[in-house]
Amino acid sequence: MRENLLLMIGGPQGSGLETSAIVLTRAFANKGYNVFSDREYYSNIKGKHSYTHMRISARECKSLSYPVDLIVAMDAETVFTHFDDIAKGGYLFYDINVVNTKLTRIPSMGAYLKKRLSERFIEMKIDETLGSLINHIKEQGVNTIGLDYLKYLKELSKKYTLSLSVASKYLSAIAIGIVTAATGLEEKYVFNGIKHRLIGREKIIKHNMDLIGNIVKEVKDIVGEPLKLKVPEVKNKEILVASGNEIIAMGKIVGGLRLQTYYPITPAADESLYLESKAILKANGKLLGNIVVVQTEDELAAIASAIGGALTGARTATSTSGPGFSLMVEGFGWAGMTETPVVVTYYQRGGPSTGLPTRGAQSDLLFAMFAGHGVFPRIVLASGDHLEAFYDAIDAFNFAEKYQTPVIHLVDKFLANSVATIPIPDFSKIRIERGNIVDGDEDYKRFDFNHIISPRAFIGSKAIMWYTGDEHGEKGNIVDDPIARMKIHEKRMKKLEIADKEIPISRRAELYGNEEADILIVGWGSVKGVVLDAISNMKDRDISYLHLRIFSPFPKDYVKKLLTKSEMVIAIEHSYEAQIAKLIELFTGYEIKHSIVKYTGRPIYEHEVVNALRKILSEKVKKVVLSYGK
Amino acid sequence: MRENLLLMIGGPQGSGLETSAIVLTRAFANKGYNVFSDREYYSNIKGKHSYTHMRISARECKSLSYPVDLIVAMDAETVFTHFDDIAKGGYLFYDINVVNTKLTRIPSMGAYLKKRLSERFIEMKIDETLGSLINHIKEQGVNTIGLDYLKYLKELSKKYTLSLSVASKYLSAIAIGIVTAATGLEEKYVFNGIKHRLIGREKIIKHNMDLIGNIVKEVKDIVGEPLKLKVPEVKNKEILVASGNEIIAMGKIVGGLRLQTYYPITPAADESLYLESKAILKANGKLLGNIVVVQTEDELAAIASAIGGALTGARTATSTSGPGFSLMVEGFGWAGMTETPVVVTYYQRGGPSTGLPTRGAQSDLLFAMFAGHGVFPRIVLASGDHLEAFYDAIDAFNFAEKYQTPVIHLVDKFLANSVATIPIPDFSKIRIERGNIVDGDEDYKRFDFNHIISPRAFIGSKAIMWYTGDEHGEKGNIVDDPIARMKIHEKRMKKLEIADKEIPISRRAELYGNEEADILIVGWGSVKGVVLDAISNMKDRDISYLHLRIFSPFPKDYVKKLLTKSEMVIAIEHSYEAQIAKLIELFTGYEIKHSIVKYTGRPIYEHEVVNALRKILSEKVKKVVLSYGK
Amino acid sequence: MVSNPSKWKTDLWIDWCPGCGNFGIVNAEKLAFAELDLDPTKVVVVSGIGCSGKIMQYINANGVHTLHGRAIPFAMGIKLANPELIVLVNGGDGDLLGIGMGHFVALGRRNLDIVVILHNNGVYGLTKGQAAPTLGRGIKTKALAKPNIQDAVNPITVAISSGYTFVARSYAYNIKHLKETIKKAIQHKGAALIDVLQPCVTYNNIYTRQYYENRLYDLNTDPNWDPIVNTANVKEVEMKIDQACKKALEWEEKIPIGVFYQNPYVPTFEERLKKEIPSYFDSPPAKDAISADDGKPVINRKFFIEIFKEKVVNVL
Amino acid sequence: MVSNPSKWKTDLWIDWCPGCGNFGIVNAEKLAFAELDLDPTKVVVVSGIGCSGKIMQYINANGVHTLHGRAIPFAMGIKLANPELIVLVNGGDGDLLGIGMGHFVALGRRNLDIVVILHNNGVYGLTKGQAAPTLGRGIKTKALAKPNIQDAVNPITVAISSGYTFVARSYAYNIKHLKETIKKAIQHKGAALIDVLQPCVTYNNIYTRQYYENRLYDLNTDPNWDPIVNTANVKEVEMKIDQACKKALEWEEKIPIGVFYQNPYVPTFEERLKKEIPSYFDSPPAKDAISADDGKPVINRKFFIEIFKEKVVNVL
Ligand SMILES: Cc1ncc(C[n+]2csc(CCOP(=O)(O)OP(=O)(O)O)c2C)c(N)n1
Ligand SMILES: Cc1ncc(C[n+]2csc(CCOP(=O)(O)OP(=O)(O)O)c2C)c(N)n1
Ligand code: SF4
Ligand code: SF4
Ligand SMILES: [Mg+2]
Ligand SMILES: [Mg+2]
Repeated sequence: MRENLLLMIGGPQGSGLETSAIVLTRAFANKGYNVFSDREYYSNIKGKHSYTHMRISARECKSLSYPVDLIVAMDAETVFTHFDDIAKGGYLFYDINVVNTKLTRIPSMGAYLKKRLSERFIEMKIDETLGSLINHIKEQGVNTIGLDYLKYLKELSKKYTLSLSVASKYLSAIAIGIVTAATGLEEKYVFNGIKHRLIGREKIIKHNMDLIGNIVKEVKDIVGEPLKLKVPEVKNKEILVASGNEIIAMGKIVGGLRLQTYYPITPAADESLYLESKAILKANGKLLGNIVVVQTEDELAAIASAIGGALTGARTATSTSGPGFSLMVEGFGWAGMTETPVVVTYYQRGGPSTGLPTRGAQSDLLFAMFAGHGVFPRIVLASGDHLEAFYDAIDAFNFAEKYQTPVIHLVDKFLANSVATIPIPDFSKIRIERGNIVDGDEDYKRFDFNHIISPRAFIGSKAIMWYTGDEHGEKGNIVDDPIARMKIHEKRMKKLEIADKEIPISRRAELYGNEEADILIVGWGSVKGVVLDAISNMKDRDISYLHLRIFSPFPKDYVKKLLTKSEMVIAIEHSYEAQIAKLIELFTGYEIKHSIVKYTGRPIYEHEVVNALRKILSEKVKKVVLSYGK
Repeated sequence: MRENLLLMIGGPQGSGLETSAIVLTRAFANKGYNVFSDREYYSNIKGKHSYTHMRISARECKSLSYPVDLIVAMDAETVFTHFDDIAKGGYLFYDINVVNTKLTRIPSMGAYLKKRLSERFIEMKIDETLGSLINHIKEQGVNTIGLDYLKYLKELSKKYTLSLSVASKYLSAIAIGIVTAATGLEEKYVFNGIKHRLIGREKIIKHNMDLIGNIVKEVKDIVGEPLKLKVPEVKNKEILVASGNEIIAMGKIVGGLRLQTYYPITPAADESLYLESKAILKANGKLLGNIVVVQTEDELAAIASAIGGALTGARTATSTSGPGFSLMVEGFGWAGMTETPVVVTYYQRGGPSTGLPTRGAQSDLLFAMFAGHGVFPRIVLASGDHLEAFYDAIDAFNFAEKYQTPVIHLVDKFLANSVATIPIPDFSKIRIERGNIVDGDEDYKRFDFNHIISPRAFIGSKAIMWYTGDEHGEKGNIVDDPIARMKIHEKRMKKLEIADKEIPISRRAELYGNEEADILIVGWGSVKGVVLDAISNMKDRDISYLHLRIFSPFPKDYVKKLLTKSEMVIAIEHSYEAQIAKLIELFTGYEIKHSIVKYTGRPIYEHEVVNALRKILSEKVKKVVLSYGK
Repeated sequence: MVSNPSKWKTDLWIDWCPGCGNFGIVNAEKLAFAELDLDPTKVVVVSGIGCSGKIMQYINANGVHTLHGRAIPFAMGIKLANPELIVLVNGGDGDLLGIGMGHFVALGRRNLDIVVILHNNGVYGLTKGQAAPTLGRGIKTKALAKPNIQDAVNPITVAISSGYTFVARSYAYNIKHLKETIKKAIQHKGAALIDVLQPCVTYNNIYTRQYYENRLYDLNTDPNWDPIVNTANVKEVEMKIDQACKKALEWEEKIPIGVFYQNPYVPTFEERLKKEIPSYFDSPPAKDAISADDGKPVINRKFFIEIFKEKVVNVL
Repeated sequence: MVSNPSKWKTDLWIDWCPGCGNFGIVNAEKLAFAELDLDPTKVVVVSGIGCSGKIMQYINANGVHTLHGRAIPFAMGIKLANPELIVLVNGGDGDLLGIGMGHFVALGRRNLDIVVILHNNGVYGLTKGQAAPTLGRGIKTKALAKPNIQDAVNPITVAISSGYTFVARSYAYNIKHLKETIKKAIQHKGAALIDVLQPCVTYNNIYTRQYYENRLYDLNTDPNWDPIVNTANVKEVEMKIDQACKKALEWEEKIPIGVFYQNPYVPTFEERLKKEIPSYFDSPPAKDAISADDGKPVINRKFFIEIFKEKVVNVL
């Protein structure tokens, strides 16, 4: 029995992969396993190849790796694409109806991949049919198991007198059934998962369970439970299963968000949709508040109206990704100039421009730091995993209001679309900090020069106030007197110095491992999980990980001190250039000489980090560029 | 007789100051003087205080300084505002009709200045009338000369039977007359200036000259020619007199600009207006080309249509300032992704946000470097004076086309609005370099992977091509294959490495002074003139100036080497934080410990630089914040 | 009750050109506030960038001087977060109908209860006189080197076809008419546009005081003019829209001012929100408590688990 | 002459959902190009972002896949720089009428000779089915959690009041009608809009094939329908606009397709430019030589001094 299982389910976009993934995640979670899963898809509604990659573990896990132990292929393209992703001794389940399919006959497959595969098949001396490929990998030691998917669907259609096209919609149940059987998971967990996903739709639940039951029986008859998992040690009786988008929405809600304005964009939009489903916050029979979520006409309007709302005292935010933030820059600067607390949840994706709209990246750090003309303070924070994202979503509001600045909360597609098991957050640690808020009166001055952070009254309170993006006097009127300009410019900038003093270093940077490790890896955002998983597998080496969580105000002295203590420092990032290294050099003068980067838009995998580290250590390579993943 | 004269003409916005400045500049230029002038004004159409500050010199000069030798005050507010800007022994000309005006009765004056002045007047023990103030400065050694402005206008109105309100429009002639007289300039030069400004309007020219003649006579009768200037040594028989806006337009025209799209914004718009006046390029009776200048609905459209034009092979550009560029970020990234040569002439002004819309700054360097999500190559260059701006405007197109990248040409309000005498550019040095351009054919691939800089065919040529902001394959079709993505991403980025190799260091950074000077000042853009003027007056010290002209690709090694050679390095910039120091640290790890900064939006003056340097050298101050100027 | 108009005055010097139509607008706006006896702390004047945009600091109420073209979305955020506020947008023609056109149309589609006062001067005042979107093709005002190359948009028809439910025109120097129009617009529930013909004495030498005063007439002088939709009937709405659009075409010889169209039957955006969120007006974003006195969020662990129960898995 | 339609095909797999209305549009567009026997190197398909935006790579002509909402200004730059190119914009309703509305209106004001093909599917396809600006208030399509809260815009009336001089509607599955309409639009000189009703089989379960096919009728079936302005007479223009706008309101029971309005008398932007720059068409931005063979600029020192003579001062 194994502690740990890596699996993949692949098929065309729109064929129910998401359903399989969610049902399975919940089912395993239900039994107490840790699950971490990622979804990879193309910017397309139907037909392009997509897949779910999942790790199920009896112990904690926060990353993915290759090779996988099990692939369930819904179609021929999945096998063609992923045949070399399976471990020796691992399992491939496929549909026997597609074995005659030729590589050249997969219209949805991109030309570059097709060409690479053709060339490889020639090398491997196999013809272009799926059957030959399957034979080949069988010879390589993979257990290949063909099932007749169509047969199951036909049976279902017959039994419940459904048309075959309706029955085809149950394809996802086949994948669920296979995984259930192979891992020896009890069907009741799957039933709970299905019930949850299809809440209230009793007939459909029944069809699904029926089909799953059949598959489980047949698979067990053929192979038994070859990937049976060890029973997990259960730490928490209640856990969350949520995507990054969802956990951020939850954090925002707990943090007091009351108005979210957004314009749809991948991978941010799902957060807003989830928020909208929670418009009315009721608990214990009591109304706790309402959340207004508004889809605006564009991102220019999204940030403008989030700012407008913030002026009245509501906690407001907008969510977007690179192209959207590029349009928000002018509004963001206005918030900086007028000291308005507004939060931008910034989901990075593959750039530049429209780029790889459904793939991940961490290549917007420098942009987030310096976006906007002129100089103004901002807080920039980034989350490394689901739980951090939850707390960061709350802190983003707290920082925004305490320091009266706009805040960028940097996350990315990897986090947004990965579904994980997460402990219930620790509420004893959560506080709402609104800064210096007053009612105001007739003499109120919004930008009172007697304070660095002037007391803030809301529009609609007892005071009158003016806001302008022009330079302004204490009352908020337009001013361009040079001396007044200096005063208010300095006042604005000093808020960041206060934040630098007040926000503890431990909140801004976290060291995993000891201070004097031989090797120090420096990263931020969603590389955290994979780096920690990787180094926990390299106990033979003295490696620490420095995880940066706040970039503005930057924890300069602390970082500089740490870096100079290690013999070797390695930056890791999802970008072409390791922007974190540039930023560190900007603030500390320290040049990080080694880097591990990836810019294919696919996640960094544990095995890649391990290999890259070994390469740097043994071969003295300076920069390792990762490329695994389809 | 003096070599050098500093003067100021002040009055309400809209009262003809610009006319006086241009006429005088041309008049002095006509006699062979070097002139450098700046115009300071508020974001207002009529009524707010504004002034022209000018240096006239028998030798080269590229900056301004205080105190001035002469102020011509068109109104009371000018005297109140600038009374302490005049040198001992200098001259103040004022209108005797306003001597009873009280400080508290100047409605257009801002409250902050009024309060400071009130407090000072109490200290100085004078009452709040202009008369007392004038008496006071007279006691301090300033020659104060009151003239009856109204009388002149009345005489004019009578002589030519003009209404008094029409006659009032000749106020600018009074200023011209005073300066002419005091400096001993011959009237013929002024006449040429007037004729040029009012070309074809014979009557008005006559009225002006008549009024000027009267003033000159009267002033000479009262004071003679107290500020008579030495006859200049004439190097060039033909010179240009142009503002920064105009010289950039000229550069663009010579550089082959054919389509300029823009949305009006201070201080960029005048460039486009000047371009528009040159829509039809004719010389020697021959048509050399047409320039299409289009005012778009916003900046999003301005950059988009400039890019569109570039795709067809025209040299295209857009001009804007901070708020506009904030809106252009998304389009700029598209150009980066699609390797489209487009030029953005970026006029910095006081930020953040709307900021100080009519004042200057150099605070958008980091934004220009990192604007846009994702990573893509760009060329960023900045001009230090009029002549540099001319050549840079041409090179911007050359770089854009050679490296197939968007280019940011950074300038600022100081340059834009300063009018100077400039030698005719050296045409032997000018080349048009269009990079690798082909006609294409049926097999043409716009992003041919066999080149780092793929041959470029234009839309409309013999080839067909696709462009997309998504990641793409060789033909320009949307692709998100991870391996193809790596290839094209690397190909894009390597263009910058080529540019780094090809563009000579001397083009990117210029050292004024010797390499091993005790003190090295580092700056860029419009600090150049004032730094060079200042250090030429500090021959007692061993000071060099490193002037950076291209930031991307950054001349890393050269700069690092230089910096480490000097004992003391000082960064100077119009910003809160000396962004150039940050950028240098980012690229080289070298921390520049000293800085001279100014963020009032007013120019840096020569005397300020001298004082600041002395302060840093003698008092070991790290950072000097300048604040001179109204 | 009418409050003292002087309480709406501020002590800043107004830096518009002497004789600028904006003076009429600011005066009428203050008078309207006074006559409606509004509470300055509950009024928000949201403005764009331009000569017109400075108006916010010449009125003693809350003022938000936003970004060029974005006054409407800023105003929307303010209104959505605190619907009890009276929110007005003052913007230039370049601002609202050029760079801000997308938002102008979107506001109509939402029918949010906001009053938009368009300073229609035909030019970009503050950037020295370029053609604004309301200037007709072929017209050459002072600062233009060549005649205007683009066609004008008609604010009235664009507003009506975008869904504004109160659409009127007034004239900057007719302070009484403008004041009354502003009052009506404020009292109307829904998106309101007032197209104010505003002479720019410095740059617009075509649409001058004289030009207007030779042509303007009040729609109300026609006793049969009835711009208000009286029943929720589709046919009536279509008819009223049609007559308004026809009137909107009048220009060369005579120019109508007054209310062109008003439809009180379209639910406001706020009312539409209330359908989904019944307590929206009692508990709008700006008013909710989000934490207890000890700083703990109103959502505690228990409430959290209840609210997000579909994401909670109980380990069996 | 009609060229072989297959020469307009590309070898990329089309990744739209099976049955998507976009297939009809791409086919009609290719047929129109073939029947007009256009030269693919002189055709530019400029598209926005959305399902619709991918069309450019399914047509063997120049293609520019721009940014969300910005296809029109990109297209404008292309056309201005090289007016001999035939420039079409294909965009979604979210793209052209939501985020891109400002540019949509601006194109009408310019009457630039560009054809805009609106993929009107009522939803944001590529971002999974949110309401687009053409979806009516209260309608709840599949992916919407709540009924749509905003009113629809009417592409036909917005286009007409913005100044488009060719305004038509067609239907994605009526390839013949659509093809003919595209041909007419290309042949028209000036800004042309074709509002193409485009079923989205995945997200729009309201405006389906069935919905349309029960309601559509061709305006041409009425022998009296004459949408074309026949004289440059203002009254005729007003009348034609009025009848078009009235027709544009028809929806619930029957939905007209065909040409709503066409006015050949408004000068295009290119013609307006030519007034100022007489050699514009012979020497447009993309065609001018800017340097000699030796790389020297066409403007040498002597020419420079002549061109900028007003900035040159001769020292006396
Ligand atoms: C993004 C941006 N672009 C350009 C400007 C420059 N700008 C300031 S005011 C203005 C136009 C003003 O015209 P209008 O909106 O008609 O207002 P008016 O001055 O006529 O009242 C422009 C283009 C700006 N402030 N911001
Ligand atoms: C600036 C920006 N914001 C948001 C997006 C995300 N996005 C991609 S397509 C799309 C909407 C597509 O809807 P529509 O224009 O109607 O096209 P359709 O897919 O329906 O053809 C959006 C919002 C983007 N690409 N860029
Ligand atoms: S420029 Fe025109 S709009 Fe602006 S203040 Fe002067 S008169 Fe008024
Ligand atoms: S989502 Fe709709 S518009 Fe997009 S491809 Fe599918 S059917 Fe077509
Ligand atoms: Mg205007
Ligand atoms: Mg759509």
